[in-house]
Amino acid sequence: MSGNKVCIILSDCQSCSGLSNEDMNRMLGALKGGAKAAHALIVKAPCIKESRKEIRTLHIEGCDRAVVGMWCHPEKIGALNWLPKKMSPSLIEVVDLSIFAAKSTKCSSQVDKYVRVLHASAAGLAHAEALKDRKIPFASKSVVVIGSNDRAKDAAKSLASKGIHAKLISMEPMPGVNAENLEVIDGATTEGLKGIPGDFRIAYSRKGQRKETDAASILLVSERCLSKAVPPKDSKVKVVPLEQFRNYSAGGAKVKGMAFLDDLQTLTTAADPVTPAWHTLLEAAKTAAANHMADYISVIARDVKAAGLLEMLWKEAADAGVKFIRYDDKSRPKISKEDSTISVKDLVLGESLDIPADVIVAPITTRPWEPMFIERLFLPSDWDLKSRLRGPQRGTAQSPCDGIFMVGYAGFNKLLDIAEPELDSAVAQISAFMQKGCHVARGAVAVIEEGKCSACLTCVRTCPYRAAIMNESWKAEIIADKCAGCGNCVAVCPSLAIELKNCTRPQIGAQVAASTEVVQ
Amino acid sequence: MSDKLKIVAFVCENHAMSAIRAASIAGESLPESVRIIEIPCTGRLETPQMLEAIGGGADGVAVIGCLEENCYHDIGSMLARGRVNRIKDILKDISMEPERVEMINAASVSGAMLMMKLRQFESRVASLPVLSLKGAIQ
Amino acid sequence: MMRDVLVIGGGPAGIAAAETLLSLGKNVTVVDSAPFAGGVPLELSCKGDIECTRCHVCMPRDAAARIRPSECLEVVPMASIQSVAIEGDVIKVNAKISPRYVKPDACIGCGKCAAACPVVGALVAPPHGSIPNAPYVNRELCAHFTSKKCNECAKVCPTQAFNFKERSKESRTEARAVIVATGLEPIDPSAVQHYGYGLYPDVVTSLDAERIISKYGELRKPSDGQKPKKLAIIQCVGSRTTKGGVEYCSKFCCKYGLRIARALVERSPDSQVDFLYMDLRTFEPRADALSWIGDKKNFMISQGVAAKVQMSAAGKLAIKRTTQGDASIEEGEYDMAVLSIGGQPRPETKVLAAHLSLPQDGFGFISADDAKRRIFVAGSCKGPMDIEESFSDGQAVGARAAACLGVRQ
Amino acid sequence: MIRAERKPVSEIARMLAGKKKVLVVGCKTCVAIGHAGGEKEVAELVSALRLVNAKEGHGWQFEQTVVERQCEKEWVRPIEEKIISADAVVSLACGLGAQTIADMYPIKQVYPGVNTMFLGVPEEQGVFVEKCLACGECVMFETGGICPVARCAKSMRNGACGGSADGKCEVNLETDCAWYMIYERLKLQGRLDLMTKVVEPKDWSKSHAGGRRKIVRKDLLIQPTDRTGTEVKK
Amino acid sequence: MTHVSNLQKVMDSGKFGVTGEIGPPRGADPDHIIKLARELKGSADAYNLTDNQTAIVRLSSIGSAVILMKEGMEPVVQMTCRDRNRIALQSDLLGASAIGVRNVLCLTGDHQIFGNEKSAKGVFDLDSVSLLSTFRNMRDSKKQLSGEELEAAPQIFLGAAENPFGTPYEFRALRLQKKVNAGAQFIQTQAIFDMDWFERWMAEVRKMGIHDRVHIMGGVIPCKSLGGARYMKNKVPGMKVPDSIITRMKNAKDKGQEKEEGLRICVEMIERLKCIEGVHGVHIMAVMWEEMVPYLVKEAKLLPRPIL
Repeated sequence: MSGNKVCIILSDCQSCSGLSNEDMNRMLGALKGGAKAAHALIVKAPCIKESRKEIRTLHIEGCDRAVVGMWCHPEKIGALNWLPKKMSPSLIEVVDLSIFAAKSTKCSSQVDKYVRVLHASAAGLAHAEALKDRKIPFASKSVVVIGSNDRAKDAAKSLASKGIHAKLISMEPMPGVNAENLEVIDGATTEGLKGIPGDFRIAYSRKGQRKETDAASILLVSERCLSKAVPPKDSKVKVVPLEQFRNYSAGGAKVKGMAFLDDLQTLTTAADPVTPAWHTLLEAAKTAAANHMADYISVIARDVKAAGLLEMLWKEAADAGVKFIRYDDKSRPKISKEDSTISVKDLVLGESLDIPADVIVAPITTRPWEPMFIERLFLPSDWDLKSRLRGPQRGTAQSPCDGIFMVGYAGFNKLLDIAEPELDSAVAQISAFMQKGCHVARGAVAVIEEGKCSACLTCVRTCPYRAAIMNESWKAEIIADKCAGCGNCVAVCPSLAIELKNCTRPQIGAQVAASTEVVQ
Repeated sequence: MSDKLKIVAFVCENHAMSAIRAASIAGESLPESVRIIEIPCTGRLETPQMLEAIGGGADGVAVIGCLEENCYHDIGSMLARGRVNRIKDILKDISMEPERVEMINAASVSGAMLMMKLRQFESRVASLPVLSLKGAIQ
Repeated sequence: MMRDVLVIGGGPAGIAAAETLLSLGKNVTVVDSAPFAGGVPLELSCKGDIECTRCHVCMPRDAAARIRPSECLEVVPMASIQSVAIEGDVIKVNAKISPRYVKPDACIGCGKCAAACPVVGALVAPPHGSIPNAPYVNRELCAHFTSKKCNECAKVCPTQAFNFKERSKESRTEARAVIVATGLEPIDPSAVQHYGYGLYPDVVTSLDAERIISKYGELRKPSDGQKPKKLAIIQCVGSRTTKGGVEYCSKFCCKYGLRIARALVERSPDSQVDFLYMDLRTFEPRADALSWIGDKKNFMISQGVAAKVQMSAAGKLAIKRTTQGDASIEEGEYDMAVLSIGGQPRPETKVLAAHLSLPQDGFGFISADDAKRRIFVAGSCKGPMDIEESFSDGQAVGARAAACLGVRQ
Repeated sequence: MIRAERKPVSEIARMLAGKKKVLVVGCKTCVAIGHAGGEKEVAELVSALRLVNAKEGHGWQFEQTVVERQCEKEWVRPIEEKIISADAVVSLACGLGAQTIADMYPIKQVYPGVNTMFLGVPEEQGVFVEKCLACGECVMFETGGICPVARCAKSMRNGACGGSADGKCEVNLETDCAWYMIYERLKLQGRLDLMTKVVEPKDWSKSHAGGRRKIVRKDLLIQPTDRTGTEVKK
Repeated sequence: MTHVSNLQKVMDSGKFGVTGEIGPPRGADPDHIIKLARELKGSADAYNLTDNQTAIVRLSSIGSAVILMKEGMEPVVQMTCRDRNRIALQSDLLGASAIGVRNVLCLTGDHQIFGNEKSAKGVFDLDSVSLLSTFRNMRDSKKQLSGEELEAAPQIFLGAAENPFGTPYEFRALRLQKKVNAGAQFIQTQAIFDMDWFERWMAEVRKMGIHDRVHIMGGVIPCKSLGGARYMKNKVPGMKVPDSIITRMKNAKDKGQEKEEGLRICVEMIERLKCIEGVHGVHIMAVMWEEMVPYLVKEAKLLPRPIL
């Protein structure tokens, strides 16, 4: 790659750099002197319109790449809009020299440092290969929504109403769901996912047949995996799931005691997370109290998660006569075998209570996606569905795989009323995504050198974007259109078979050499 | 061999770099000795490159990446930490000071804290005996 | 000129809405009362040391850093809404803009002025993710106004961005839709006398604590600048109370309170942190919220209401609280107390709601928006929300606004 | 596959004291995939040694290369000149590779750069566990597909010993007791009767105890048939 | 069948057998054994001589056996597969038999990692079960393992150890059966503290009808201190010490009567063992506390020991 010539363009913004004319000339000399740059020149400060024009039309024979040294940070003055036209943007490196300026010292004392920095970048750039971002128009025009609950239904509908062709794949039958450009594939289980954003292929099995459908984007609305509540053996208590409470309350006869639980551990041994449906729970408790459905109505909870304005609902329920009992981690409530009561040690008062509970209302608790499912969808399997997926730098409900969105319990257990706006935002993001109409594949990709791969699968296991796969001939292959150019595969490959185009080994090597070189 | 301190900082171009920018706009600039090499992700960094930096005459190597669990590329900074530890082991093994390499995590918003950590690292390195490499690296 | 959407308030919700609208091809004006759009998160610090604790502070700030002012996005900071008039399907908003003394579009963010300024806090540099990305001059402190005509910053500025002659001016914006995202303001805990805020220097609010942390990188006692050996974090200050606060639960305090605690515990293992709370209302399950504790000795979490903060004979803070397990009262001595304060609707919200004739509930939250008149409400002026929630709510509302304006060909 | 562990750099440096031209040879088969002696590790070792060199001034000159399978002569031949011209060869391949080179070029000093550990499988990224001892007489057919010889600390044939507590091995409480697993497996398969019968002692002559082992595939030998009747001395 | 040893006679005659345990010293000095022997004489039918217990180098068990026999006492020689391959084991057996050793206890042996020669190569050529069957064949069919004829068969009463508290629990009774099938004539169990557990196990054993094919001797350890008890509970793999014991020791410690309590517990254990159907004896492992054996035996009303 040594044939490629680099020129160093330095802005003479003296007020910013604090450099005198002499300094500037000294610097220019040093830059020219360095073997790493073919050419070096000084231009007027880019914060002045005219000089931008000058730089834009700049063309130096034999130089197809440039390092631009500036004294303020590039985004600020929209560097990318006025950089030399003749050169590919990815071959121009803008260096904000101001961040290398020591606060106190007079800048002229730092000329060597600036020179070193610029030389380092130049040396690096000399090795860089030509790269261009590619736009791949979406092959598919439709969005697939995966999920069986109401929210999935709503999402599909609202997408359809935005004029996007939506497909709803749900495990359960979805009778009576029909709208314009909405296609319902119910009773189907997702089998797998292939392809790139804009051209996903989702395999699913329905009635024993394996079918495939296309999608530009995917929205995962998690199934509400309701953990089943099983009443303990030989106890007389009746267990009503919270989501069926409405039907029960319609014809429910008056009982002695009714207890609402926040956690299924009391009923099952399975370690379920506490209920996210506090709104529903408090509403139910309130109605129960209002309709005098029992003499003693209690909510037994570790924490009364009446967050935000739910607090008021809690108060109302309490006023209506619902008793709230908090228990401790160490002493969970127990359902007695003899009579229908729950014995619990009140956390605040510290005394043990026997709470009459002929009817126990079991909470809505949910499980996140089974890892199997994630595997099948070929998302990074190590998402614990808490942190990775919801890392702040991703928009809400956005997965690192571009074009795939997750909401509701697909994320993790959260208060239901938080899940609601999330869905809208996901829908918004999808429609924005669909408007783009094309997937921009970053030119900066990792490529595998012919015949060097020893098929160790390390890159396949490592790649956070699942861009590395094994091809038919069982050699690793990187799907350029998925690759985000992070280079994690490069560093783990045991046979150095992978090279990152925009950050090659010689490039880093040269930069290291330049930045550690001895100062004359 | 210059008598000035030289610290090579491999900086991920995402959160870490924007943290440095933010700090510099606030008038806080990098320590005199630190030289930045921007890389797409700290996970791209390989052990030889760090060793070469030291062999080339750097007194210290700092690897600055995103916070774990919040790495722009999901896993990069975690892998980087592992490699930095590997280098520490090697240095210990060949009786050099493992303090010469350091992994620093930073979020885009914590520029001031990053600068503080860098300065601390610089002073730590400065306190170490001057690295005298008899022969240069081929 | 005519804008598609006017976003009032540049906090997480406002930024999110603006970003979504831009991505959907709408042009947006964001007006904000603060010198920097970005909202409360701009004052908060990252709680992670090595690992991200998902406090989501950087979420809106990164988003703001992504969107730069252009012809599609105009940001008007330091603006206070004067009047709102709805004529047909055009909404006219008049705002008074107080002087900044720095021309944002001229500034190139080289950071020289900040380095040159002799008075601490007089020239406030833009934190990461603030719009505009240019400093502003604090009239109260700036030496140019207080005493002699100091001119250091203007001297070093390469682009002559400073203008001390600047006066406050009127601005009128016409838009086809409005998104109200005025957010919350922190509750002043000095109303809650029994916590002794303002009375004892070492009783600070969580906001103060975060400012201290982001300044020094560690928590220090305001009184003597020492690291506190024993520290109490008191939850639900000004929230869930009928005296000196609001009745509702502010929702986000558990989240950040616990994260501040984690940051302190992990960064300084030698100081003891006690976390006094009523109910743990983090958005994640309790087990996940507390998983980081592991076998750390210097963290104690106890359920029970902190009753009173007094000065003990030893000159320390004596905190009375009901202990977990029984109703008895226990007293502990601490060097420092951090009050996790909640949030309440800003007074502006009330005015604005009146202008736009939006319904408000008893607390001053806007209880419903008015899609017919293209007036939308986003984020925590609808009710307490944490950063993440109001961010995603902003995105959602932005999308709704865009939808109601229709797709432009 | 054959799993190996990188030797400490200092140890290798000690081996190389007084040498000048050093050739570091990796192998692209087992050790590469096991992240012990592939091209990556070769590069790391060389740059680490360069550091030592720069520090202590041994005057080493390094050459680095990697072959497809170091345990086969044909693959080693191509780098013959390099080996000849070096006065010390550091092999990052398993014991086989190192010995192949050593046997091919008796005058050359060949140094092992890794410790060859065991036959193992990758349990997860970066974790390798032993599962076979190459004992020469596979008994898995009666232990539910779990090898007690390799996975039991005492290579017992009639387990589990009294030290098996909560399904863990007494020697290392992290590792599962092989015989506990075997019991579970056989129970699953309904073949517990296999556990109740007394198993005769193992024939160790088929393992290393029988001296250097050798496999002769007569059908693969290229020589007149009449002589292949007797045991071939090769 | 013929009786080769006193221990065998005692138990065959339906009496409750008692064995003690003597840990050979970590040196060539015989006096230690002689001293202990004199203290213990008459309080048990035979005395186990451990074979480099927990892989710590000690005076060999056969060597100690000679000393013991000089004192007119009957040894139970322990043989582990850890240190010897089949050749050494068989020859040692012949040797032992030749000098008059009659009781042999076949063990696999603790792993060398626990001992003071950690870098030793563990042999484990055979394991306890195959060792039993080997010795049985040598005795009964006069054949060594390879099948070759021996000139004279050894005379031995074959024993084995079993741990009812190891995993997999359901398998433990089966494994006992396995050892009996392999030729075990008497069994010394791992030390028992959880007696209920042991009784359950015995019930299983009885169900399988093993108890009348073999003499099962329950193992007991008198705990010297609370620390010791805790150690056995937490550190020793495959040992079950219920909390009730710990609390008893703790309370005793507060009263300053640890030792007494430890002995009391041990005696109670023996008392209970006596009443369990199918248990034909007790094996007292008073590690580093051998001198207490006579006291225990006396307290458990097992004196005088019958001489047959």
